[in-house]
Amino acid sequence: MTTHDHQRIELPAPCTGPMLCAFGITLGFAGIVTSWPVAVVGVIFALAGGVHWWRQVLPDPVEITPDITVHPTPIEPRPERVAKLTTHRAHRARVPLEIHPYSAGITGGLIGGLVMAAVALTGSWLEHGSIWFAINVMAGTAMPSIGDMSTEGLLAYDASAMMTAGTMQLVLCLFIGLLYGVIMPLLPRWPVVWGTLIIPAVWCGLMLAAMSVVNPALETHIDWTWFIGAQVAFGLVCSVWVVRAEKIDTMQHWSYLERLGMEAPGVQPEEDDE
Amino acid sequence: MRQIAAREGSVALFATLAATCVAPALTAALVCDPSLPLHSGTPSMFDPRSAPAEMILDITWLVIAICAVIFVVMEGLIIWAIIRYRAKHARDTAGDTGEPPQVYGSNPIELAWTVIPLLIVFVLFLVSARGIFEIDKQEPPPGALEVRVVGHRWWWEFDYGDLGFSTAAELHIPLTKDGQPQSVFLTLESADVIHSFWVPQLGGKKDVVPGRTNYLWLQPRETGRFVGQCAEYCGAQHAGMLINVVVHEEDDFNAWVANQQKPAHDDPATADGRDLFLSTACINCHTVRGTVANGTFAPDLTHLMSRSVLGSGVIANTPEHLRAWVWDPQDAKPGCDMPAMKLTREDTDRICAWLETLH
Amino acid sequence: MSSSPVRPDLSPPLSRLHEWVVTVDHKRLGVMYIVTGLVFFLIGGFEAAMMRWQLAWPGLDIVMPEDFNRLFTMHGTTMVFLVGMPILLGSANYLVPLMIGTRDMAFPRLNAFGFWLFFFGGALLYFSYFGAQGLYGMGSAPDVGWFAYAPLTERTFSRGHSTDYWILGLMVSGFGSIATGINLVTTILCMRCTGMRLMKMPLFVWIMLVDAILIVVAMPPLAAAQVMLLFDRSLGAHFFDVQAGGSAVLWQNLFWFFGHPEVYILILPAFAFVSEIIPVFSRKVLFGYPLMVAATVTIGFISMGVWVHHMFAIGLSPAVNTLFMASTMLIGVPTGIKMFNWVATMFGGRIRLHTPMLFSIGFLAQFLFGGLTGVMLAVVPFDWQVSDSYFVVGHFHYVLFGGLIFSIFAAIYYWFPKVSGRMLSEALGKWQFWLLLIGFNLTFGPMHVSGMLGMPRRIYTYQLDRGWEIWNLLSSIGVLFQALAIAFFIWNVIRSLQRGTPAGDDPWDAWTLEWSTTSPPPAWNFDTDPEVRSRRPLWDAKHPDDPDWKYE
Amino acid sequence: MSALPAHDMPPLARTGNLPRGKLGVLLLILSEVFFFGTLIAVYVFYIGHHTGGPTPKDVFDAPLSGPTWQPLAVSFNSVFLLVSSLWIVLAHRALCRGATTAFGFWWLATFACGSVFLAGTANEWHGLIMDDGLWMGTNLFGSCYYTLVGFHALHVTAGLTIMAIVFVLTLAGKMHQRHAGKIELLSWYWHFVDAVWIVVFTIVYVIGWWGAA
Repeated sequence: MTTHDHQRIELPAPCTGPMLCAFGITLGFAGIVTSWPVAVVGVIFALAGGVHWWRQVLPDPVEITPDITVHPTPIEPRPERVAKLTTHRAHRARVPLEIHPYSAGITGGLIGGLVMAAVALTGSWLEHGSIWFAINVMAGTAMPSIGDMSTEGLLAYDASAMMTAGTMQLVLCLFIGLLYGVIMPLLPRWPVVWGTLIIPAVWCGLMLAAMSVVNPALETHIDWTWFIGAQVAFGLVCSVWVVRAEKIDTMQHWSYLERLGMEAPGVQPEEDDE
Repeated sequence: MRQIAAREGSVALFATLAATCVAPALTAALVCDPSLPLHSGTPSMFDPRSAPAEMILDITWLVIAICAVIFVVMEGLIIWAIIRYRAKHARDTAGDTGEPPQVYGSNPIELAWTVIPLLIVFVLFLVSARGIFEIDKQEPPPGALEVRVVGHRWWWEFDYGDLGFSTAAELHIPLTKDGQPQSVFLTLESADVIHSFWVPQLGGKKDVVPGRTNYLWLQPRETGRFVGQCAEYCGAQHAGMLINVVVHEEDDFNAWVANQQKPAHDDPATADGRDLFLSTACINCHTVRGTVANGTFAPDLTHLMSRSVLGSGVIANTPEHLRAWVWDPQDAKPGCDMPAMKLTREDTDRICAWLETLH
Repeated sequence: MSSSPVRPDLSPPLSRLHEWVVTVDHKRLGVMYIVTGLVFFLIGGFEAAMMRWQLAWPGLDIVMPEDFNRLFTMHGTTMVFLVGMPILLGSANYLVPLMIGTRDMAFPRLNAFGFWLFFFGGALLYFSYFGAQGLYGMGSAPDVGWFAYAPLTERTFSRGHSTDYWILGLMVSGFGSIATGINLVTTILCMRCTGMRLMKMPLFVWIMLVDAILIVVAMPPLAAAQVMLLFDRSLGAHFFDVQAGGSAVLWQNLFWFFGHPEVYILILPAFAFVSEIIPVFSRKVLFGYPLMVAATVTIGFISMGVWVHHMFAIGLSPAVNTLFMASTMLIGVPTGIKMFNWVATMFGGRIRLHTPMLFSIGFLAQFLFGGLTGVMLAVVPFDWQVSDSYFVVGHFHYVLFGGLIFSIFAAIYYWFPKVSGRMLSEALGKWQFWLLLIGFNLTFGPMHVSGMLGMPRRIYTYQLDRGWEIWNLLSSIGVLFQALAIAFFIWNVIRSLQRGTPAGDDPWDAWTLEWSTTSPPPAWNFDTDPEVRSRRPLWDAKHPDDPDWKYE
Repeated sequence: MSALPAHDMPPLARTGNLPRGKLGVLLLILSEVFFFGTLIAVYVFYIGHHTGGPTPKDVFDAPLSGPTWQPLAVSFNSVFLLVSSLWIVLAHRALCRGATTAFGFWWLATFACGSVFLAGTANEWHGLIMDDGLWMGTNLFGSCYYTLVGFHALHVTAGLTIMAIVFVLTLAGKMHQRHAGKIELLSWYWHFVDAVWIVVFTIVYVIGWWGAA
């Protein structure tokens, strides 16, 4: 790096104005709680500082040219190697290199959510003779009134419960579906088993433990068979949907120039298929 | 390069973990264990004696559990990362090991740890929202006992409007009414600055804001004395603005009400003390029903001796304390609005002798 | 013409002082900010120690109730406005121009103006200890709490001038913060060196950009609220006068509309520090840079919409409480993302546990705890129990002390070599770290317990039968450890300035532009204008065979 | 970094830096927006909350406060401020062309219109204080009114002060084409003051007067 042909360096000149001005302003305010002469002195200081400052920048800023006396040590290239991820030739990557498209997770979640709702509503119909029962108790998570309802009340259609439960189902299935789409490639073998059995099992276990707080209405009325059945149905549909989606390349192991679509001799990474 | 003591790393890790876990762990151990050496007077939210306090505790356990799991997992990951990925050769910077693989990130993983917190937040939100609407009642429940609570600097006035009397420092409420659990609905108002009414074992706090009326719902589950105190900074004696709530059996409460409804006890034996009291500036601030004293800036003294505390709870109501208080309240409660009345010792004794008859 | 305005007519010490007073150099101003902030840190710490002494056991008489109230007011005000703000502004001042490869801030004189406003504002606030006419004569600091809730601040309840000093001191230093905030945003958006697109900026610069924007939009509402309070007090206006139709809740809304972004203004720089330090000491590029940027911007936006969570107990309608509970919980998500990304940066790295990294790990461990208690406090029913209790005190000290102050020490140990040209002692640094870690957790961990056991904040003493003694005693004992740790720090700085190991340009083998110039950097920062092609220009220079720009 | 072999490096990205003066002024205006936003929000919040007179209706309606219906008088006044925004644009354009005499003329016009507005505000305050007995401490309406309108007037005053200085410089022949950029920044500030006034006018004299009736 040559240091003699640097451009002319200009720095702003030191200036007392800002400090005087700030001091004056502070004194001016202090005048409010002390006495007016303090404020007068403050205003004088502030004006003096302000004028000094203005004259530094107007019409053109005053600048100084420093003597360049010290120079940084030039940075030397390092001989040591940079370790690579062993799985792939690209040492820098946003891992993994291939993913299921996120859309698969989202659609999987929505479809799974529909199937899950169908199972739950069927259960509700068979057990209680009304599909509204399942919807109402689900809404009990967020609605205090559900807990006080009689069984007859729970069998009837309730618009706000419908809204609440519908929103909950939509949001939860969307999020969980997206999560499925994202983590399926990371799971060790048999992702469908994980998605259908293990994850719902964990989820149901958590619900079992926390149900009295999360949804006391549901705890009172829950039919675990149908509850678990609905969760498994969701897991099955969603995970199968995600796994069936083709993986797409994230292009992260492509070099910058490749991603730019440039081809030139010497820019392609050498092929070393291990 | 500076030296790195090689063993330090793992020790450091464990110590970090231990140090950050010690407080929560101790808390959990001490608070949850009923045999712990807590005082009976501890206003612990983990020892609820009222319906809303129980509801709050349920939600609290849920959120504590969720946060504890996240905490343990994350601290574990941090420690694991330090142990597993520590540079192997302490003196070495990068010379012979080179640089590790440079991984920029991972969209799926990052998406996962965006979505999982969102899920947790969503569920927690639903549950807490239900709790809010359950606990925060804006209308008195049917059949509730209504008490108007007025925060003053630095004492509490309890106005039993329907029952026709007003008292201070101690809130008395019944456990049941006709054998059914009794809801208590407090209307909170302030006479000066913002205060906050907080008796942890009976419910959450609610601020007492001038120019505004707030409500607080309680439903005691057990009899007993429950303490709390003002929870919004309100000036010099914020610390001395204590609350005592006494939950009675139904019959005891009715007896207490019947006594409070009477005017002040009039005992000729202490009439000179009464006359002295009524001739001082005391009556500008204090009320004693049945006399000319009708000030409203300070606690109603009509049934002073039915209360177990003085100065809004800073001292117990004993004859000695009463004398000391009348002599100079600034000693027990420095900064409070009641001045030393500059009475002689004899006058103090005479006034106290009369005050002690106000059962 | 020389770069320093030497005044030969002055004696050497005066001449040096003159140099510093008239300087417009962003590095000198940065150092002045930080040194002033650290001095105020010692003062604020002393105030805290006095409070802990008073609270060590029930019924102590170390300080009078009024003095205790002044202590916590001044402690809170000092730590937020005179410690957190100047240190963050100072570090941004020092580092941002270096990191974006420019010679100075966009408006160097405005920069000096901002610093001096802050400085004199702080001095004015502390002058109240000597000059304010209080109820009991001269010398009375404000005693209304750092958030100065009306109507306690109204003339009826707060006589004398102490509250006016609070208003004026903070207003003046607030103007300084706004000036510096404007300056920072302009610098970052207008002065970047060749090749440094927005997404090539170090994350530090990104976070400081968001931080400065928050300062620009959050400080003016505070100034407006303070003006109203001042008019109430000095001109007899009625903004917060309940008798005349004014509202006590309005002040809270205005204050927290500033106050909550302020909390993020304070903690974002902590994120900025560790986002630079953790990658360097893990020898890995920061994990998930784009998501970190997105999370920072998201935090900036949401932070403007969560202020009501300070007011859950004031009796707002359940619907309003629910709404702000949602926004408050939501802001935990981007914060959590940052946490995950820092830990992921450490995974697969080669971690070197130098002092800066130790403090960063301390930050991670403790900020995690503070963040989680923050999520707990967002749950309104729980908040009804513990708001305004010692639980909250514990919570925000885990965020601001365990988080911010630890990261500030990490930053000091990391950049001190660049600023002074000398290394701080690792051995003393580790003593400081361990003592501070123990002391900090000992002081603030038990506060969560006493809070849940019903102890409200801001009480000068408490009853003997409450069962809070042990927790308060533990807290107070922790102060001793912390004081010792700070003594180690001061000794370390003094010792290292005199005979620390020379640092060289790049002692940590780091990657951002400030390490490519000399230590300390010359007034002109860089001999030639830097050119960057990636987020880690020095990595590219050190690894020309495998540079970052190939992959970003 | 010049040590790097240059042949295989990609071209340097354009940084797209913004002009700093303009950005600085925009940020200043942004912070002012939040300042005035707070004052305006408080004004709106307190409409109708005052206890005791005089009310907005009392002081703005004709019979009490003088010969004219106040909103009409203020509207007349406001026209001067709004028009001054136009003059300052013309002044800036003139300076861009290098026509310093034209610049001086339009600049004086801006200054004059701004001054008329300020005088109008002073007159209004005089009437309110002397005839209606309304001041800061009279009631909550007075507190809000004087704070909001006062801070606007303060900003007008600051703008006029700078304008006066610029005008003196113009007379001294020191304003040139190359200063057009700085004059543009000043004009932005002036437009902002103008825009704030439109909101203030709507809030105080339309909604506040009508809503508090």
